[in-house]
Amino acid sequence: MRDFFSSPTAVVGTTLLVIVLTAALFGPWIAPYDPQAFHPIARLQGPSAAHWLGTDQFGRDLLSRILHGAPATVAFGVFATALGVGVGSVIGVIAGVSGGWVDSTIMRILDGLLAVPDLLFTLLIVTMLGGGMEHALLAVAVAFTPGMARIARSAVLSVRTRDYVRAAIARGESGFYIVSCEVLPNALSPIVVEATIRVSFAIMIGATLGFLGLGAQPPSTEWGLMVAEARQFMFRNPWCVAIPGLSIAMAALGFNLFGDALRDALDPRRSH
Amino acid sequence: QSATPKPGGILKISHSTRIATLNVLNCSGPAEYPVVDMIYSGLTRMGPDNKPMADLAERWEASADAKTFTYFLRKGITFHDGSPCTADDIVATFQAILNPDVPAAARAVLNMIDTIEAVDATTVRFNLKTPFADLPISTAHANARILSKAALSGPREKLDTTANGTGPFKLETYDSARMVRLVKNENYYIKGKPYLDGVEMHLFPDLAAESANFLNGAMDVMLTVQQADFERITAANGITAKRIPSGRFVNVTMRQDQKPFDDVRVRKALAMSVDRGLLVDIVLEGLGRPAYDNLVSPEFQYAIEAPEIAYDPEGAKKLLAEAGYPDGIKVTLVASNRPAIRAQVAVALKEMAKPAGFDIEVETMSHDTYLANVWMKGNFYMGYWGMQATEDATFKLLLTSDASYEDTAWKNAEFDKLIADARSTTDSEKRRELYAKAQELQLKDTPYIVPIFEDILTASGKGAEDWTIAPLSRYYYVENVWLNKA
Amino acid sequence: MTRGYLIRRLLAIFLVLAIVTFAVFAITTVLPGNAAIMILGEYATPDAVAALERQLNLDQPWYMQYFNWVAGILRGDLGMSLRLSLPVSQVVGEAFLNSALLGATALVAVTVIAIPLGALAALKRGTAVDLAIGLFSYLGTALPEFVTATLLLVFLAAPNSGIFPAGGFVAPWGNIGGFAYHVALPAFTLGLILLAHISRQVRSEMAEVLSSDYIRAARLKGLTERRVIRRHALPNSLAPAVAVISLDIGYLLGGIIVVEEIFAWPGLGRLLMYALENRDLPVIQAVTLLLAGVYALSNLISDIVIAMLDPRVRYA
Amino acid sequence: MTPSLNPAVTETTKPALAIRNYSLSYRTANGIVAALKNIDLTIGKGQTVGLVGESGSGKSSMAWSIMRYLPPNAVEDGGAIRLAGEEILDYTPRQMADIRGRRMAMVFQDPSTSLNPTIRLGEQIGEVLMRHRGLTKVEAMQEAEAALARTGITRPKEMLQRYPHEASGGEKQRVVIATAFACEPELIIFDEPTTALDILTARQILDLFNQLREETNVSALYISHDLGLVSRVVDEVSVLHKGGIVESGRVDDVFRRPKADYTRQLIGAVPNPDRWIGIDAPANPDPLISLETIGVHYNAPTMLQKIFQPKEAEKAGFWGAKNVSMEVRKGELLGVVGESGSGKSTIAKVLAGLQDFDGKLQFDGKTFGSRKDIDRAYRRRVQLVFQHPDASLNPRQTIGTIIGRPLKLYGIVPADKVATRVAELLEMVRLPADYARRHPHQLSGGEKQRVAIARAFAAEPDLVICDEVTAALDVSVQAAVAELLVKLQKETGTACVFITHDLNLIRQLAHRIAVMHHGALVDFFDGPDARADDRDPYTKALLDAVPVHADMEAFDVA
Ligand SMILES: Nc1ncnc2c1ncn2[C@@H]1O[C@H](COP(=O)(O)OP(=O)(O)OP(=O)(O)O)[C@@H](O)[C@H]1O
Ligand SMILES: Nc1ncnc2c1ncn2[C@@H]1O[C@H](COP(=O)(O)OP(=O)(O)OP(=O)(O)O)[C@@H](O)[C@H]1O
Ligand SMILES: [Mg+2]
Ligand SMILES: [Mg+2]
Ligand code: NI
Repeated sequence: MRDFFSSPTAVVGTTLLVIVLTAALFGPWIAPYDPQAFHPIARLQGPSAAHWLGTDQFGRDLLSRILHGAPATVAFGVFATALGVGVGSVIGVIAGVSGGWVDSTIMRILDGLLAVPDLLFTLLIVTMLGGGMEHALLAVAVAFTPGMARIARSAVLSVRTRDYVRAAIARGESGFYIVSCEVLPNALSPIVVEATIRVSFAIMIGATLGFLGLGAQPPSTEWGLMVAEARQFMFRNPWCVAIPGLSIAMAALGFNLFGDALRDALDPRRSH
Repeated sequence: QSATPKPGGILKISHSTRIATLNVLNCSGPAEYPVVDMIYSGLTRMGPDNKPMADLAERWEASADAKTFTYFLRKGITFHDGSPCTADDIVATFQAILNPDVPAAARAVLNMIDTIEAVDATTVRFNLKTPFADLPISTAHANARILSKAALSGPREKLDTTANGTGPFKLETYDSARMVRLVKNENYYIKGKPYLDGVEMHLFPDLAAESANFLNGAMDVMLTVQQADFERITAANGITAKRIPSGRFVNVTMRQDQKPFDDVRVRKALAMSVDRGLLVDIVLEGLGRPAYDNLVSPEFQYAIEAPEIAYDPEGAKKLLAEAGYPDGIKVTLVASNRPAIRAQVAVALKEMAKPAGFDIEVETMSHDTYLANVWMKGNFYMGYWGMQATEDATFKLLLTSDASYEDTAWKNAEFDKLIADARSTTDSEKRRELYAKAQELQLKDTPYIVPIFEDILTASGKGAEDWTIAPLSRYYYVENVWLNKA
Repeated sequence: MTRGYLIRRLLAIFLVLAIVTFAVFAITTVLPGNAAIMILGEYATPDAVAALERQLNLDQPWYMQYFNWVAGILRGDLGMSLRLSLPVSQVVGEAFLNSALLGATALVAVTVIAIPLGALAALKRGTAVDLAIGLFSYLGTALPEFVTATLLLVFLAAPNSGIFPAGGFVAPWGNIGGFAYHVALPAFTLGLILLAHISRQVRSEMAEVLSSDYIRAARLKGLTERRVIRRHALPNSLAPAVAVISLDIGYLLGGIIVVEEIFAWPGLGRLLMYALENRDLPVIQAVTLLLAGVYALSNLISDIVIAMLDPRVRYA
Repeated sequence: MTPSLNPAVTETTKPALAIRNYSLSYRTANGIVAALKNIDLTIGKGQTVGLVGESGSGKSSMAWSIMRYLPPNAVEDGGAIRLAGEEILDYTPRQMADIRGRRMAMVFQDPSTSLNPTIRLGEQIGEVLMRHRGLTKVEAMQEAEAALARTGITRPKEMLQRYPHEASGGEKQRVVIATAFACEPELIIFDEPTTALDILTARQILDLFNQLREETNVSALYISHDLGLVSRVVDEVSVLHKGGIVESGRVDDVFRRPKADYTRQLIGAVPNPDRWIGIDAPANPDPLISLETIGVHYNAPTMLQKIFQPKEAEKAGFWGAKNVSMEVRKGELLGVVGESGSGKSTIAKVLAGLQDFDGKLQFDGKTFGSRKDIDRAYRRRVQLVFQHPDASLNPRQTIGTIIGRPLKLYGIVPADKVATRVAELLEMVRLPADYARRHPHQLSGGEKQRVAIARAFAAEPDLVICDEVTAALDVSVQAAVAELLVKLQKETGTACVFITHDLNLIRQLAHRIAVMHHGALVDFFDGPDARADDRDPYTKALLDAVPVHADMEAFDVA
């Protein structure tokens, strides 16, 4: 762990992540105002003592909205990824462990799904389901599944031929033991690293959907939607675009940096 | 106005929604109307003063019982392809509009027509089933422009991408993804007009990009200015920004055959929970007027002044309690996400009505889902309507029992009768009385909450003179526009 | 890389496309609403909707629609756009060309910039240069396109500081300057994320190559640093970069949706959004087909390029 | 052969390389680590000096210092390195680039990583010539062809067009050597040039080196940890231990009359085929397990392929082992030798039930016709130890868990006794009991291998298969592991199949030896009969390749 924090990437990434996650977990409690409350006299203001990050067109407090939006935005990324990674990993592990025709059938299907670009895939699913946060979440998860399954499978495959797994097979261990005690713990790190980085993608896709009007819907405080709503006012009060925009960037950056640092830290070539 | 118009030049108009079709019979896009307005002429046309004016018909006569109308066409009008435009084309056009197999948006305002006949090459007679004094306004409907008989008998899809009209401009290129270019019709029936050599309609789906291009002079006219941008654009050098008061409104639909809006007290309570002045300020940036639930705005000839409804959450709360909801009401208000104003009003309403005990959950959804699932079906949602040409059109649109979009289930036989009577009356004073009564009936029952009237905002840049829009929108008079560039 | 392999890959692509279109068709038909409703909007009357549905053949069951569509495809006819009343091939064809121009510009520019940038960072590992490039890349990957695009619009294209036009499209034929002027901002927006992605990939790959035995051997042969980098290190770091680029094309295909919307670029992305909103099924189908096809093909091409770059890679 | 290479022309006034009082250390996270201390080393013109020492003693660091190619964290603490009298410590990087490849060259351990995989071999030789001798591309290619021809490659022209992966290990090393000799340098450094090659190829490379050295009269520094090998090629030798030279002198002197204790220790670790360290042959030669016409077909054609593409199916795949029959007796140690890829591990995998096979396996009266038949009981009684200790221990489990697993799995001891038994087993392999709490990465290679052995013996098996268990280890550690195995065999009476390519080692241990070549069993004989006349020619070649200096054979440390 000390090693981990010796890289600036890890320090910056972790710091950003802590900030973002704190906001996501406690945001609604530390917000100074009701995020939906109007302050008609203080519309479209820049930062001030009363409103630290300024206000939007209804005079709603931006800081409070950002803090309330954090769970929506970040949790969206985390849950969508968790779902996609979870299902994808299960599929990938099944494919990797069973091999043979099961593997090749699953892989062919995944190849097919992978042929559709992520955002396009998400977009199609979202429109099919009719927009909205939950549907966007599901769509991102589904879009992530084939890629994750691939990664999980290759992680499993690379572990599966390791000597310690072969030793377990030679000992006559049960399949369950081999998968759960020998293969999975060692295949986990690439999956975790990829998952961390994908959270940042998910956050960005979620925000993009919000922006396109297919994700979160007013009066939600999701950050992408906040950018979309505030764009009309960007010349009058650039803050109301910049703040949610930078918040997205911060969250994405945090997960990105953290994932990269994690990858470096878990890289066997570095740990020797 | 000050200088005399100079001919020549290409006018560049920016807009933000696609021109998906040129089919004048059923086009509905905000940017489609100016194009059809330039390409096609109607029998009559709505003027900037909201009165019918002559277009292809020089003049018209109504019978005393308002059941027969005769229109007299100008002489020697030709279509863009050079063929003459005669009474036969007029008859063919209106027959197409009335044909149930043809998707035509103007049918709703013309369905009182019984038969149309060409008396001679330049005279057309309309025989109505019921008396209808406002026929010249209905024939001015933006979707009732005159097509050639040949075009109507050809494959209908061709109307989507080609156009052969009698208007001041001819279609040159049609690229729905980018730009539509029109060129001057040298044979327009008004000599010397149009002044412009051509008009280009440029599509900018992103509003910020649109305003940027307008402000830096790449575009001459910005078809629609957003409220948020109006101040900035007005302030810019050389820009003429126009604010045209209009009867365009946002409304809250409340179904009256279902709880809780079956009780007029609940509707009234909600009406009292809307701070209309504030709504104008924060949603329209002050560019509109508060409305007090009357569907008819002051622009209309027979509009009555609706009594002001003060923002009174306390009173509303009491009223709710009386209606049997002492602990308030929880309801879900659905809004389509397009245009944004619906959701904005809904969100504002949620906050404003909170103190009165309305716990409103706003559900915003994409427009397609809204159209398919909620519109005309839901019990509490946001509507948004452009100004209609007449009181009759407005009421027939939403409120009479046989209205096209009767979505509140508010049925009132007395109201229906008043509207029917007004239709067949040609006497102006009498009609005023009838419409006043109708409006009072409506206000008493509050079938809709109409909180604001929205102004139409447009702007023209340096050198683009005499650009204007009618309050009804859909009418633009581009033949009068000219470029005053050095 | 044998012929058999290529044929198998191409067949696989066709299969995938068939599955994709069927899925999209099935998906779109369970959607509420249809093109007729969308065309006529709120101001339409039910009888007008019904009339339009009949005209557009939307009153047929969905499998018949799909069947007709497939039959059309096999005859080389993509059908008519429901919303635009134009042949799909025309609408999609033009949009595709425009998107391809934008995408290719972004991709070429990015590749040309990202590869040297990544190589530079690897060579200067641990220095300020590396740090600067790293920061830039991270920021690039963390800013969603709509944020980047908005910022660019405010700062580089706002009327006051109008260095660049705020969107719009000029075809390059005969007006290459105008094209470059208009393509700059959208291409930059699109490219930013890819730039970061590719340069990071090149950097890590290059760093690995630079620490390899054969680079050490090359240096110990006394070769000039130039030759070591250009002939020995770079080509070996490129194969993975190519793989990333081909994956990024998938990303690009998604990215154009937002970028085209904001910068008024009349391409496939915008067309798709429009078609989705309007339930213009034939157009949705064609666009998806095209995007998936391009993506699959780009993967195939990248595999071929990788095989050319790295003689060890052989596909059979 | 160009005239300048004539030995008569070279002068012998100044030594080719002189290192004086040179020290080097590395900055690491744990502070400064000294890698070389006060080194003095002289290589005369035309002389070859050997540098020996265990892993980590600083041999490679020495090479890098001479080539002036040090990692950024290296710190030089003074001294002098002179190439033909010139102080190269003061050279600028530019000057160094100029003399590298021209005046001094280097050959690395692993030819497969020191050649650029994406460049044709011809270009990789030619570029040096173009750089240092200013030849044109065409000339360089001709010269490269000549250089390759000198290294004994049969079709040099064709080889120039190949990529590294299209050449065998031996061929690649020849290319590297040809490159090193291309510009007729004054000094060549060989850093363990044969370690990565199999035994026969290594022998050829060694011969090549001797031949070229004689032809060119180049000076050379030959680095190796293999004393036997060094004694074959060098004139003088320096012994490096923990960064310092503990002894140097003529190779005969150093090896016959070692002065330093460390040298003595090193020599003792060299396997000597005449010094038997194994256990006595078991009294009753009952077979424990027998293989009957075992065949392994890798990437065998599928059923579909056989039906639809019978022609291609015939060629598909690769026979890792074919028609192998032999038996292992109770309690014996059976050696299996053969060059790399000869099928040794394949047989090990078959025995361990990891590989599908044709033929039959008989064990304790039971017959197994396929891998799927193999039962738990068999698996308990036959245990496998892998070559790479790093890979065979799950990095996420503790040593205690790893060794305890077979105990639990087979129920060897009651659950509450597992910990005690683990401690006993650790003690058996001479490891402290508290290692049970450690993770594999906290152990050295040799220690890890002991853990792997302890795990195998934990199952109380009848047969342990050791697949090159010493190959990845240092010389001195190798000997210790081999001895440990013998000790365990003595204590438990377990039979052992010991796979190796080190013939010297196997002749010290094995009762019987099986020789494999290209998947077939070519020879099978009793240990002492290794030198018998009726041996297979392949066996003879293997024995001849073993790098043992004639003088060393007579030498005995005991
Ligand atoms: N770049 C470095 N940074 C820190 N320590 C190093 C570095 N390179 C080598 N060392 C340390 O210096 C010592 C000598 O290493 P060197 O590689 O010279 O040994 P060697 O004799 O060549 O070993 P081997 O036989 O394993 O190749 C070792 O302890 C090694 O860990
Ligand atoms: N899983 C596999 N698939 C295909 N070929 C294989 C496989 N495993 C081994 N081979 C091939 O079978 C042959 C015999 O391999 P094996 O591992 O038994 O050799 P070995 O004698 O153990 O060699 P080494 O000394 O290098 O370990 C080799 O040519 C190898 O390339
Ligand atoms: Mg070394
Ligand atoms: Mg082996
Ligand atoms: Ni051989």
